[in-house]
Amino acid sequence: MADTAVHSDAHIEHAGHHTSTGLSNNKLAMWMFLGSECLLFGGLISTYMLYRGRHSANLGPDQVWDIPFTSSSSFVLLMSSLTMVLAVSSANRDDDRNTKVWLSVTALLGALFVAGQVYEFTSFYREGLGFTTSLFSSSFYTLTGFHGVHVSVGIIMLMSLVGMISKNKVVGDKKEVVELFGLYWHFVDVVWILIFTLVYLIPA
Amino acid sequence: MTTATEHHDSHEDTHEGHGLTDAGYIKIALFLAAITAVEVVFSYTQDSLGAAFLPGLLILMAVKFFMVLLYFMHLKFDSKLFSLMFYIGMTLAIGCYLVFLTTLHFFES
Amino acid sequence: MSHSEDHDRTMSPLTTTTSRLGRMGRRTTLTAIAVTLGSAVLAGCATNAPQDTWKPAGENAQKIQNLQWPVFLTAGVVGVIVMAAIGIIVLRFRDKGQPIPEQTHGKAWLEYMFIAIPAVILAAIAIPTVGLVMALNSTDDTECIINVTGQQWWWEYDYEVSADGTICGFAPSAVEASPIITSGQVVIPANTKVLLRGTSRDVIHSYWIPRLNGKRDMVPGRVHFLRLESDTPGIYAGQCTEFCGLSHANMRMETVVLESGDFQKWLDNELEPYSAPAAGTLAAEGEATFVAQCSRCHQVNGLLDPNKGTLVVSYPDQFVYSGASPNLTNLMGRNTFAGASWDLLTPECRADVWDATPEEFGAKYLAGVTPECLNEIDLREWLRNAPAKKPMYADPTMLDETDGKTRGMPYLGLSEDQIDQLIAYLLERK
Amino acid sequence: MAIIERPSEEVALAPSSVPEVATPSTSYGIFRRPVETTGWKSWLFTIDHKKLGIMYGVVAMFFFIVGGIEALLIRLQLAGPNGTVLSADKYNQMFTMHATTMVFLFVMPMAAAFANYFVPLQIGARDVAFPRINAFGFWAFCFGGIFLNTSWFLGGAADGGWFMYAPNSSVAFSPSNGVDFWGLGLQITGIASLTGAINLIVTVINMRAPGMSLMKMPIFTWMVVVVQFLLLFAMPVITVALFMLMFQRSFDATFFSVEAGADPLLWQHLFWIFGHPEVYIIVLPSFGIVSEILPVFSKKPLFGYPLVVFSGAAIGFVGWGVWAHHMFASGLGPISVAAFSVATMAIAIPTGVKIVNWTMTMWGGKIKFTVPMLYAVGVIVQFTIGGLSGVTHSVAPSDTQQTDTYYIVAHFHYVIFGGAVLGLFAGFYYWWPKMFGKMLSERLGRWNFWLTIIGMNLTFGPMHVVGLQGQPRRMYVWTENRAGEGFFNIGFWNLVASIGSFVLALGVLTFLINVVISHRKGTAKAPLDPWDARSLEWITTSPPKEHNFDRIPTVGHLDEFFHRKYEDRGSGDHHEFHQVATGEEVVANEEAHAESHIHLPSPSYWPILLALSLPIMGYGIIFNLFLLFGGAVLALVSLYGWGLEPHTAGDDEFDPPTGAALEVAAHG
Ligand code: HEA
Ligand code: HEA
Ligand code: HEC
Ligand code: CUA
Ligand SMILES: [Cu+2]
Repeated sequence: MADTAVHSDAHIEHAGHHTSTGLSNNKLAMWMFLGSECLLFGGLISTYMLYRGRHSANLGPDQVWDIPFTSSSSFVLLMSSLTMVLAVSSANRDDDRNTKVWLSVTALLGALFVAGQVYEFTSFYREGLGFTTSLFSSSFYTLTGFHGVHVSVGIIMLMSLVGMISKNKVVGDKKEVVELFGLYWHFVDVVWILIFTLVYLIPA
Repeated sequence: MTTATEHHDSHEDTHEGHGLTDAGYIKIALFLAAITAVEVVFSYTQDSLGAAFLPGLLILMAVKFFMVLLYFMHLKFDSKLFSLMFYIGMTLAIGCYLVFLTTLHFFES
Repeated sequence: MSHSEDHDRTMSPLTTTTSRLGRMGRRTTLTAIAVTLGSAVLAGCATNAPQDTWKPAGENAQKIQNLQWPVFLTAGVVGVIVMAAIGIIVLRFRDKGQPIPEQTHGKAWLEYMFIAIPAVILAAIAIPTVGLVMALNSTDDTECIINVTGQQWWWEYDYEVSADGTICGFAPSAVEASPIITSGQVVIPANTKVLLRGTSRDVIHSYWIPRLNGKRDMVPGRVHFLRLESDTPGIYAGQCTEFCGLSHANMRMETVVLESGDFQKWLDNELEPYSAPAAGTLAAEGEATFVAQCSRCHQVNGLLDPNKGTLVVSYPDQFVYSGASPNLTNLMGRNTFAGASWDLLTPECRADVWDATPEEFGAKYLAGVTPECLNEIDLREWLRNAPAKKPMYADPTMLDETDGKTRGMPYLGLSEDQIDQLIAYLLERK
Repeated sequence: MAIIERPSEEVALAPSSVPEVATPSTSYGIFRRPVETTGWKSWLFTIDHKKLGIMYGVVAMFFFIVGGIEALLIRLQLAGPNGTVLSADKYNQMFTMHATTMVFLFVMPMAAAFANYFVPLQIGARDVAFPRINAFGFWAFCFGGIFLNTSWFLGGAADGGWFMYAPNSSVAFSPSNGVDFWGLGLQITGIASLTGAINLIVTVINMRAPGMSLMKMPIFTWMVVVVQFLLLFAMPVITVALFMLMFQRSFDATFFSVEAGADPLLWQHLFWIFGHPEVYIIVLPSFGIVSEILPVFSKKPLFGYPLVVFSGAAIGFVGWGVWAHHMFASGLGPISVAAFSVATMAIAIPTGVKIVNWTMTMWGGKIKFTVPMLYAVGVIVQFTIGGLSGVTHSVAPSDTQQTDTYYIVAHFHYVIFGGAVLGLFAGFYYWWPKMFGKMLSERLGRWNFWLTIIGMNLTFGPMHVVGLQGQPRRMYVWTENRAGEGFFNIGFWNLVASIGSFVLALGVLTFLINVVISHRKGTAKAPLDPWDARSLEWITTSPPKEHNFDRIPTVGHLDEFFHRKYEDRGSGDHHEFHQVATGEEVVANEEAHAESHIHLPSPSYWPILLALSLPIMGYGIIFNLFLLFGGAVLALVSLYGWGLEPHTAGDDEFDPPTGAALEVAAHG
């Protein structure tokens, strides 16, 4: 993902660590990216909030939500955060095998979540709630769709990482790469925590 | 960028020695799951909760949010600079969008 | 202003700071006075453009004016001070071989002072600003409500009849009051606090009569209010100021202020029943053409279909994307058309009305467009090919996105004869 | 580029001499990793922040001329009543694209050019933190800009004005593809801004030379950091808005469909939450440049450096709470209007700090009015005019008389042209010798300056009058009916503005001529330290070597370079500065202690390929979803290529392997 810093001595592997603050460039960059993402999701969530009540009579949030279903898929995503953190922890112990296992489990749970979302979308669609049906539907699909794309990108990245670890092709510090992916993954989870409460649980 | 003279090995103090044990992570995950369950219960008992419903849900949400942020994402143990980067974004987002919704009379209904 | 430049140069660069500041102070006071006088003079003779924002003719505009001139003055003085300081620096601190100055990094007290001074000035501006924002927004004393609706690229006015059967407090003398719908020019009684209740049928427009009040956007899906009030009869020009597409430049409006007597006359005239043109005249042929060509979009109240004898009701929503076209019942009662962008009066007649004194104005305006005064050139061009005169989205081959509906009036392919007839017919609409 | 530089006398004396050229071998099957250091490939695949800086500059300059010609057409149209140079349709496209081009394709990238080139030099780094992302950012901007402008030839450019208010931006009201191009183009350049922001902030936080604490950082670097933070947090907001616009137009979403109950103010809020920080994004880099130049030519440190830093940060911060001053007439309701009105006034305070501290920097100085200094002083004067008219807007009731008139146009051209653009020109003249080792002519420079100043005041000054006389903006024609007579008549002042714009164009032309002449005169070499400068970027050759510094300087002072040259021989309150070394000597001393092992990351194909995939996907969304798919595949391939590529080409990727060269010890 990220380049290593230009460095003034020849130990390429350690590049990026000799910094003014002693912090890793990559991690700093990731945190900034996540800070920036706050404003992206904030915008989408507020748009949804503004528009959630603007729909045709029988196709509003209260009519279409299936709280038990969404709760379970939220639970799945929450647990994927646990497996992710276990992957990071394994990577820190240089335990490649467990790292790969936990990363794969994380990707799997993520995929389960996305599958749940796809199911949810199709069932909403069958009930007549298309993307263009109402302001509520446009902003709902856009918000959750953006989140879903973030999860999907995360899944692809996790699987690629598993592959790269197997082939020993990770560029840079392996522990750190796993940690960075973890940060991204947890952030996506955190966003879902907000969405789950603000969008699903609080009635319009 | 530093020269060799200022060279210090920083991976140690950024990666290891902080954070939780795996068991700790599992406990947190269980806690999070429990809160989620409480939230769902909340949503079904809305009427009996009355005025406590909304603030209750929001507080639970915030607790979950910060648990993941502080423990899973290590923000609690990591450099303050990382926190700064994230919290600036978070604060701006909350501040601006709340004002934005207020000017559109979102909270008046 | 003549500077004492030579004097400056001869001064030693080591003069103490205090004396420099003292001299600067004196000079800026003088300049400030000069600027004050200057702007007063300029404001005095800036009577020119009809949309001059510094020539209030109504209560709200006056309140704004009372707030803005001191602000401009303050800004001017600050500007002059900055420039004077730069001027002094340019003259005094050139490299003339003096030693390298002390590498001072600043003086704390000076820095704080330069924060405090602007803060105080701005606070002094902020307080009356907040007060006026609130004051301008109060609507409790409204005496008359007129609905205004923007659409590409003209304004429609709809005078509601209030519960007691009056319009703006005026009861029509002859007939029963029914809603009056006009376009382009809004006629209001003098000394009356009129509230425009506005919205839009398509994109955002902005209603602005500079001499009466600031502007207010008229937003589709929202209703916004704007106060208009004036005690001086006359025509007050305005312009749509929110970019609204192709002919935004040609979307104008005018507010006509009439004494109460004149307003009553105007009202009565608006509500007069339809009078069909005398049979056999050119205008009567025009009526038939109008029914055939125009009445699907344009309403003329009381018009009967000459063949069927039924009342003709327009249905512009089938042809125009915004769903409306101007009501032409009393077209010649106003004196501009097509978004108030062209005159219905010849230049001489126009000048006569526009430049009339407040006392004479009412009568001249109520005379409407007489045959001698009709500006036939522009009206003909309009009827011949409206989109060529005023850019509109009316090419029938390019209307996929709007279900074949035009935005604005399309080209109708009228013959010159038909145009003659229509003009004769329209001339009687007042 | 994995070559070791041998800093010898020859290299130091002839900075343009090219280091050893390595021939690449094959590393991607038939393709080879591009390790050339000369020729077109060395530019196309470079990840060197200096080359990228220059490329940013060249492309931005090109777009300045494009945007300028659009402005001239606007002024031609408005020179007289009922202009016929442009149709209404073309006129609307013209001002939309003029603003878009100037803001997003000229000022922002030009600031990025300076930031890229000088931030690493000013903090004593050898490159930015993420050189490949840097290259990607440049190409994304470049392709995004080209993409945006191809709309002219593909059915017409965007015509909704640069803030593209909904619902006028919907398909029904703007049926050409222009708005689609606009939205996607800005999305692409937005990615460039976002990656650039992260890159530069990390660079500054993490790659400062030893001893350079934050409060010893050159002020330009500081202002760049503030701007990058603004970008970091403002870009996602416009991203959300642009996505909604794209979904609205391409996939029939309802965000702005009033029939469905949409609130058109949603777009306005999102646009201006981004848009107001954006105007400070535009101006702060120039504030930084001016803050560098004034001390140099006044021979005094910046007055109140900490306060200037904090005020910059404060502007950045307060700038987030004032956006609705662009919506005073939108119908927000009195409480919001009053609150935003007061917040807007507050921003004049930190901005005032800058003006005052600049003035105080010069006060008591030993001032040389070189061309960069003239421009810097020009900024103070011209920006103040614009800032003060800004304060008159902030008074919300008055603003309802001013908004959407030429008085606003006057305001923002004074702050943008008078603040940002003049500042950029100051930067050109100041840093030209550093970047190219050649001076720009001072004589032509003075012509350039005075023509520009006279031109800009002639162009934008009359707009105050025209606006207060009630002429709205964005009108393709004005009529004599509304022009009035006498001194303030709109007709006369419109003509003056139009004439002024051509004087301005002449001024810009003079600059281009100056550049050409300077580069034709092949031999005239700039002195190493032509201005007696103060900051770190001057402690190296001009232009700097590929690795910037032979030895990373250790910093003890703000204005490190100055303190290496001058010594205070006074005692107590009495100061007496004496030159103890020339710039040449300082640089020679650094070279004498050159470091031996210097690794730089190698060029790469992937950044440009990834950037190329973006406009392809853009065309795909507009014209053909297969193309979208093709672009996505290219993006994916590039991402994998990127992810698997080591930062530095292995020694074996050179032919012959350069391993041996690594061992060559530095001279001396
Ligand atoms: C470089 C870009 C830039 C900058 C720096 C500014 C700076 C400011 N702007 Fe401007 N602005 C724009 C670019 C910029 N603006 C643009 C592009 C638009 C129009 C967008 C569009 O509609 O297309 C706009 C529009 C705009 C509006 C909306 C107008 C409207 O459409 O109705 C307002 C309203 O408040 C405003 C206010 C201000 C203020 C108060 C400042 C302040 O920051 C200025 C502060 C500076 C000073 C005040 C001068 C120096 C200070 C002193 C010498 C100290 C003493 C001063 C006092 C005591 C007053 N601006
Ligand atoms: C960075 C921002 C920036 C810059 C630098 C400029 C620069 C200029 N601008 Fe612009 N402008 C905006 C940002 C900017 N503008 C914005 C945001 C708007 C609002 C748009 C909207 O409403 O949506 C606007 C709108 C705007 C309008 C109002 C249009 C309208 O409302 O109808 C006008 C009118 O005069 C104008 C004029 C100019 C001129 C004459 C210049 C000059 O300074 C240009 C000088 C440059 C040159 C002249 C190029 C030099 C060319 C050569 C050297 C080549 C020589 C070739 C020939 C002579 C043919 N601008
Ligand atoms: C398809 C609809 C349509 C038809 C048919 C049509 N018009 Fe119009 N007309 C409009 C619209 C829309 C406008 C407002 C255009 C504007 O000002 O931007 C308008 C404006 C006018 C105006 C100016 C009105 C005012 O108050 O400013 C006149 C006069 C006029 N039309 C006359 C006619 C005549 C006469 C005919 C028939 C020969 C005709 N129109 C046919 C749609 C139509
Ligand atoms: Cu209506 Cu502009
Ligand atoms: Cu602003």
